[in-house]
Amino acid sequence: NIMERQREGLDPFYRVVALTDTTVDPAVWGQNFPLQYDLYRRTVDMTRTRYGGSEALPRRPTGEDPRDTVSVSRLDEDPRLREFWAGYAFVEDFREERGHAYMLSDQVFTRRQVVAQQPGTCLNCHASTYVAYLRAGNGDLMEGFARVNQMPYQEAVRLVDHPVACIDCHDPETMRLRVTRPAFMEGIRALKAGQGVEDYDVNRDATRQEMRTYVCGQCHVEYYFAGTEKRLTYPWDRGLTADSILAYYEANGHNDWTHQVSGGGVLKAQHPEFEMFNQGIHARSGVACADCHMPYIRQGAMKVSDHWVRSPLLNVSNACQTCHPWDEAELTARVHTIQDRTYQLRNLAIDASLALARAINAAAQADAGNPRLEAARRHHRRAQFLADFVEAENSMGFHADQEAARVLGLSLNEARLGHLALFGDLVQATASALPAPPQAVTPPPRNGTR
Amino acid sequence: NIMERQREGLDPFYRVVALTDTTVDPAVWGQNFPLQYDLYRRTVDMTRTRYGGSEALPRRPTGEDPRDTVSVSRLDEDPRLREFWAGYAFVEDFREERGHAYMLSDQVFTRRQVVAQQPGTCLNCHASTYVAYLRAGNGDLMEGFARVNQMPYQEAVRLVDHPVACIDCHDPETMRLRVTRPAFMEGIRALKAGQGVEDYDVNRDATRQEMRTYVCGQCHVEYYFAGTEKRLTYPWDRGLTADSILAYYEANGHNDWTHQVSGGGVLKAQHPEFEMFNQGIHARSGVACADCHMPYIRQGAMKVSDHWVRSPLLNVSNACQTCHPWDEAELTARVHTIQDRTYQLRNLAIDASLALARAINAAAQADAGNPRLEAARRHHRRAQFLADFVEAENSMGFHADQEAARVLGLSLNEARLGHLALFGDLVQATASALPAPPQAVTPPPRNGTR
Amino acid sequence: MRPPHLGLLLFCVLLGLAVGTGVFTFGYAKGASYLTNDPAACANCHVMEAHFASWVKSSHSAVAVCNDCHTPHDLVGKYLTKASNGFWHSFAFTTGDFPDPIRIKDHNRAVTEEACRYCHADVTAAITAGSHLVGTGETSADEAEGWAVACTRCHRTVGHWVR
Ligand code: HEC
Ligand code: HEC
Ligand code: HEC
Ligand code: HEC
Ligand code: HEC
Ligand code: HEC
Ligand code: HEC
Ligand code: HEC
Ligand code: HEC
Ligand code: HEC
Ligand code: HEC
Ligand code: HEC
Ligand code: HEC
Ligand code: HEC
Ligand SMILES: [Ca+2]
Ligand SMILES: [Ca+2]
Repeated sequence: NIMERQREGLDPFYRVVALTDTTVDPAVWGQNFPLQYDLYRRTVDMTRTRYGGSEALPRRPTGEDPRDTVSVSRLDEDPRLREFWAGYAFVEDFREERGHAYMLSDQVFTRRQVVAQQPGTCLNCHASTYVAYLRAGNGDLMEGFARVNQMPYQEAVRLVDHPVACIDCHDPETMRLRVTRPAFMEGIRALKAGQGVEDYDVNRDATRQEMRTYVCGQCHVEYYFAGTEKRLTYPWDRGLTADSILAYYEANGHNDWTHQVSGGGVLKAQHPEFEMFNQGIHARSGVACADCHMPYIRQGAMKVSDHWVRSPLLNVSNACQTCHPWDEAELTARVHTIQDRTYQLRNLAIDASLALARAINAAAQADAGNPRLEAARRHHRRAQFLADFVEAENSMGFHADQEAARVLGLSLNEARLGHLALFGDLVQATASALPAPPQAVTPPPRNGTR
Repeated sequence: NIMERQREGLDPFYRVVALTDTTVDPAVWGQNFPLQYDLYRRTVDMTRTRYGGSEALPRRPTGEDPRDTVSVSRLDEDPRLREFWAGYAFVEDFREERGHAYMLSDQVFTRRQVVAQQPGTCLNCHASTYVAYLRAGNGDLMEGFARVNQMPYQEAVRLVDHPVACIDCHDPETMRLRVTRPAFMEGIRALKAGQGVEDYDVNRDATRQEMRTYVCGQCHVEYYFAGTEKRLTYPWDRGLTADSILAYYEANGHNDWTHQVSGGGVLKAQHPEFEMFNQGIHARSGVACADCHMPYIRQGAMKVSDHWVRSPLLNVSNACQTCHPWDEAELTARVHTIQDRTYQLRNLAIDASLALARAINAAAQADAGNPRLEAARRHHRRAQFLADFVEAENSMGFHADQEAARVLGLSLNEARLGHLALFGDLVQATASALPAPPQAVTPPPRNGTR
Repeated sequence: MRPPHLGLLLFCVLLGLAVGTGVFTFGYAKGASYLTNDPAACANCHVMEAHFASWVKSSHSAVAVCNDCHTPHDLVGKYLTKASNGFWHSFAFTTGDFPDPIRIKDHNRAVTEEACRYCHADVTAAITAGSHLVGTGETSADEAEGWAVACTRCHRTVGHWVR
């Protein structure tokens, strides 16, 4: 009787094979959990939405890149991005991201690998690395992580075989969610410490509902490689907002590259979904990534989590309608309203950042010793990072609508200040301070899991 | 007592007096509807919230101004506003608005009356003018409206005795809501025409739920006085967003005054609650002003609309918890999060607008014939209006959080462009076009009221 | 200073009054409706009318009455909850001392959460697996925060079309 099984804590899946902490292959897990496995494999499917999803562009496989489809080039879609990232590997190849099934091959074959030597660190988020880390560390996860980070990418990639797999999110015995990525364990620990919570251990202290977000936060985050050990680091000591992260980088002086137009050191923001989402009303209401991106779906007599992780706009009825009693067209229109507003400001902010870079470039050409250049570059670095933070975040503002607009407003303001620093006799030539963020990360309320 | 309550439930109102379409005095209506009347009278109470409500500052009544309390001066709170509105009557006196009970005396005794001659038009939103219009027009409302507009204020004010009263919102026979203000009838008609709805008659075509917003939209709106007839006009032909309204004013060339610092013609935005609210998720979900500002409250055994119109933050449980299952502290925190973000950008936008005005001033002093001045002033006019639109809107962004941030982002961008137009050899000296608004007014969905 | 026994006396008097009024109201306001399964009986109290109306509009009006969701599905628990709610709600109704709008209390929400699981055990078996106590989470943090995978977090409108 099913009620009894439930009360005994048993689940309704029949264990065909034994899973251990070294079973990487998802096909093996799939023998026990065929419903989830079948859904998981569907992440190869590609469909475009207004700002997300992805579209399959056929290509002719070559010896050095055997992929027969790629997704659209964001650089061709918006050629301004070539100037926006001038001097960085991203101008070589940057595409709309697609389903999890592609993560490993897309990383291996991006032209960003050709123009730059990448470290093993990259793998953390593009492969099933849990067992690889364990092995490289002789059973010690943190040790293995440190070792793989320091390998050249080409060597490290030989340690892995699969894109993110069951074992990266699940405990093989209980199937409970768990965090397997050291960088997230350290990042969230630093974040909590900044909020006054000592000694936070995510796998011990998080609620089940939080884990439904944290497993995604292992990868969908802003990061950098710290020091010569290339240690993967999430810059969260001061909080998760774009301006807190910028303040972190201002304090430690990190630069990703030197901007070819402005001539100043700048930062690249990368997929800060977790950070941005945490500023939004859904996070505040205790909603988790999995609620929208892996909603329950009825399969036969059972509801299971939809392991076909994708844009919720491809699945509005399951992803949104249980919580919001509006029809699909209306819910999609609400998302588009938010995204269109964000897109308008994003475009203005990119233009503003470019205009400033060009003005700095001209001023430097005219007089490389111009004392105003330093302040102007400081403002440019900020304007660039703040605009890029929203550009890189993949929901086009939906995850935190007002916050995305605020960050773009800050970016526009920094671009303005950069011009003031550069031109005009009236204004001071030193960079003014970064405005203090209006509030820290929004912690979900106590009764957050309702 | 429970027996009484069950009886009360049967017939809510005892009609004591007969009300006609000329019964202005709310005390008379109050004999029939004592619960609503008692609540209505409470709008004299003053309590401050973080950004709203109001605080009673005692003052010594004088012959020319007999008020014994006023609310706080917004000019003293934020002295930058004196420069922001330099050259306009607002720098004389501008206070935090307070309850409806004060609307007439606050208008009569503001120092803005002393420094400028105001028209009868002002009264439309500060008194019970319905019967006064009917009388002035010999029974023709539109005619009376036109006549009162053209009177000097001091003459017109003798036609009225009360702040907004029952008759301004209610049909005396059926107690149904109705719109009594010609300017709203005309404004909403123009708006609907722009959306393709011909011949819209608000009192015939609006739903009950819409009327719960429209009665407030009679006054809580952006307006100007058109032509020499000083006809009260709501600038909605192109839509309700800040940028649509700005485009309207760019097309008709209207100026409110000449800015003392920039030297250009500029616009004053005034309480665009209705316009901003319509861009927000609550409007989109079919929520009405009255749902939050006049929520149902239990009075004995009855539910009545709380006619003590005030900040919902003074009454979170009735105002919000009917729809949101979070506790009061949490709901207040959510409002503050939104407001703090808006406030940050508002401050930056005001600074930016001021910096531009000063730069234009200096450039004009140096060379009044500078051909760049015109474009710079055009951008300043936009930056000023867009920043003022959010400043003037009284919810500090809550009514439409992302939209408020977007409008401030646009304002910051215009301030930046103004500098570009003014300085630098690299940039063109003509004003670029106003970016197209990302979408028209958000119409509530079909299933809007759930 | 008041001697302590006076306070005790006062307490007893108040308790007596409370029981008295509660019982009176319980009878007069058809408090016995708590003991039947007829949803209309709940709406005997006009403060329950809105909840009744929103239940009528909900997907469950055809399949579940008030008591299916608001009382436990074992006999003892059922009548204990009914008695306790019946008494306290009658008392609150008489004194008028209850929140506006009425908000479900934690223990009563736990009851509804269990009710969902009782009827829908089959379909939710996969997602509730591993929870020893129905409706309770796995970690101590879950206990503090509420329920893991609370049904009404997503299914906000099943019992009542609007809150
Ligand atoms: C309330 C629902 C909701 C939650 C919760 C949510 N998202 Fe999203 N997410 C969306 C929507 C809607 C989009 C926009 C999709 C589109 O434009 O097609 C999106 C877009 C994305 C995208 C880009 C998808 C694409 O198709 O290109 C990623 C990646 C993403 N979210 C990750 C996350 C992560 C990680 C979390 C948690 C930290 C999260 N989301 C939480 C609703 C949600
Ligand atoms: C191990 C790293 C990792 C984890 C864990 C992870 N993701 Fe991803 N995710 C990626 C990468 C890498 C891509 C891009 C793959 C590509 O473009 O080839 C991606 C793509 C996506 C997309 C875009 C799909 C599309 O069609 O554009 C969504 C949505 C998404 N992830 C959501 C999630 C959610 C939700 C979770 C947690 C339940 C999660 N991810 C966990 C690394 C990860
Ligand atoms: C902290 C996790 C993380 C790390 C480290 C990481 N990625 Fe990714 N990567 C992601 C996620 C998440 C996506 C999907 C979202 C997106 O594209 O913005 C992604 C997408 C991609 C894509 C597909 C989209 C595109 O940009 O064309 C490529 C290629 C890629 N990464 C290459 C790399 C390389 C090379 C490195 C190392 C220099 C790297 N990644 C390091 C998380 C990571
Ligand atoms: C994270 C959101 C979420 C939570 C929590 C949740 N559900 Fe659901 N539920 C859904 C979604 C989405 C569907 C629609 C699945 C489909 O139609 O494929 C659904 C469907 C259902 C169905 C209808 C299945 C059918 O098609 O007949 C029932 C019954 C149900 N849920 C009961 C529950 C119960 C009981 C709980 C608590 C144990 C619960 N749900 C918790 C999201 C949720
Ligand atoms: C990117 C993270 C991620 C990956 C990879 C992943 N899962 Fe899950 N899985 C989840 C989340 C999130 C849940 C919901 C867990 C919860 O609510 O506690 C879940 C739930 C489950 C459940 C519980 C029943 C259900 O459907 O909710 C099973 C069984 C399961 N996954 C099997 C698998 C298998 C098999 C694979 C590999 C083919 C896999 N998972 C890969 C994130 C993941
Ligand atoms: C598990 C519940 C849940 C899911 C799933 C969910 N939402 Fe929400 N949503 C909420 C809550 C809670 C709020 C906050 C408002 C409130 O308290 O009612 C909210 C607010 C919103 C808002 C208003 C906030 C804003 O940013 O303007 C929009 C729009 C929205 N959701 C759209 C969506 C869409 C689209 C999806 C699916 C991709 C979705 N939601 C999925 C619970 C959910
Ligand atoms: C969803 C709830 C909600 C709706 C609907 C709503 N408001 Fe508000 N309103 C608020 C909140 C919250 C504030 C901020 C109050 C504060 O800061 O104290 C506010 C502030 C105001 C203020 C300033 C109040 C003060 O105390 O200074 C005015 C005036 C106002 N609203 C008018 C309107 C009008 C007119 C409408 C309809 C067009 C409307 N509101 C619709 C919630 C709402
Ligand atoms: C006849 C014009 C008129 C109408 C109609 C009107 N208002 Fe007002 N309202 C005003 C004026 C004028 C003030 C400012 C009074 C003052 O400061 O002396 C005001 C003040 C307010 C305030 C601020 C109270 C405070 O404490 O700061 C709120 C909130 C408000 N109105 C909401 C509403 C709502 C909601 C409606 C519709 C149900 C409405 N108003 C209808 C003219 C009007
Ligand atoms: C279209 C309606 C409308 C018209 C016309 C109008 N007001 Fe108001 N007035 C309001 C509303 C609504 C408020 C409360 C909101 C606010 O203060 O922003 C208000 C507030 C005020 C206040 C109190 C706050 C302050 O600004 O110090 C004064 C004084 C005032 N108005 C004077 C005037 C004068 C003088 C005129 C004519 C030149 C005028 N009003 C015309 C609607 C109007
Ligand atoms: C600023 C507009 C406004 C003013 C002034 C006003 N009311 Fe109302 N009144 C409303 C709104 C809005 C409702 C809700 C109507 C609905 O839901 O259809 C309402 C409802 C009512 C109702 C119906 C029962 C209820 O409480 O919902 C009565 C009776 C009533 N008002 C009496 C009065 C009396 C008496 C006065 C003068 C003392 C007055 N009103 C002044 C806006 C106003
Ligand atoms: C009549 C119903 C109703 C009332 C009253 C109401 N809301 Fe909402 N609220 C909604 C709806 C509907 C949404 C949109 C999300 C959704 O679809 O669940 C929403 C969304 C929100 C959001 C998320 C959107 C955003 O801008 O971030 C917040 C915050 C919020 N409400 C706060 C409040 C507060 C505070 C009050 C009281 C002053 C209030 N609400 C009154 C129905 C209401
Ligand atoms: C005697 C009048 C009366 C009757 C009959 C009545 N209720 Fe209530 N009910 C109330 C009052 C008063 C409250 C508010 C109590 C409080 O919150 O303190 C309430 C609150 C509630 C609550 C939420 C508060 C809580 O304690 O969690 C629920 C659930 C509820 N009632 C269900 C029912 C059901 C089911 C029935 C029929 C079996 C019913 N009621 C019949 C008067 C009544
Ligand atoms: C299918 C399940 C179901 C049925 C049937 C049901 N309810 Fe409820 N009821 C709920 C849930 C779930 C909540 C909690 C809502 C929340 O958390 O916001 C609730 C809350 C309440 C509340 C408290 C109000 C609140 O919003 O917190 C009252 C009172 C109530 N119900 C009365 C009734 C009455 C009377 C009936 C029968 C006419 C009834 N319920 C039928 C599920 C149900
Ligand atoms: C008395 C038994 C009973 C109780 C208690 C009950 N349900 Fe149901 N529920 C049913 C039946 C019967 C159906 C319709 C038949 C079906 O599809 O299984 C249903 C249908 C559903 C559905 C699908 C229809 C829809 O509304 O989307 C959902 C979801 C659901 N229930 C969730 C819940 C939740 C959540 C609770 C607790 C708050 C609950 N149920 C309490 C018996 C019950
Ligand atoms: Ca994508
Ligand atoms: Ca006020």
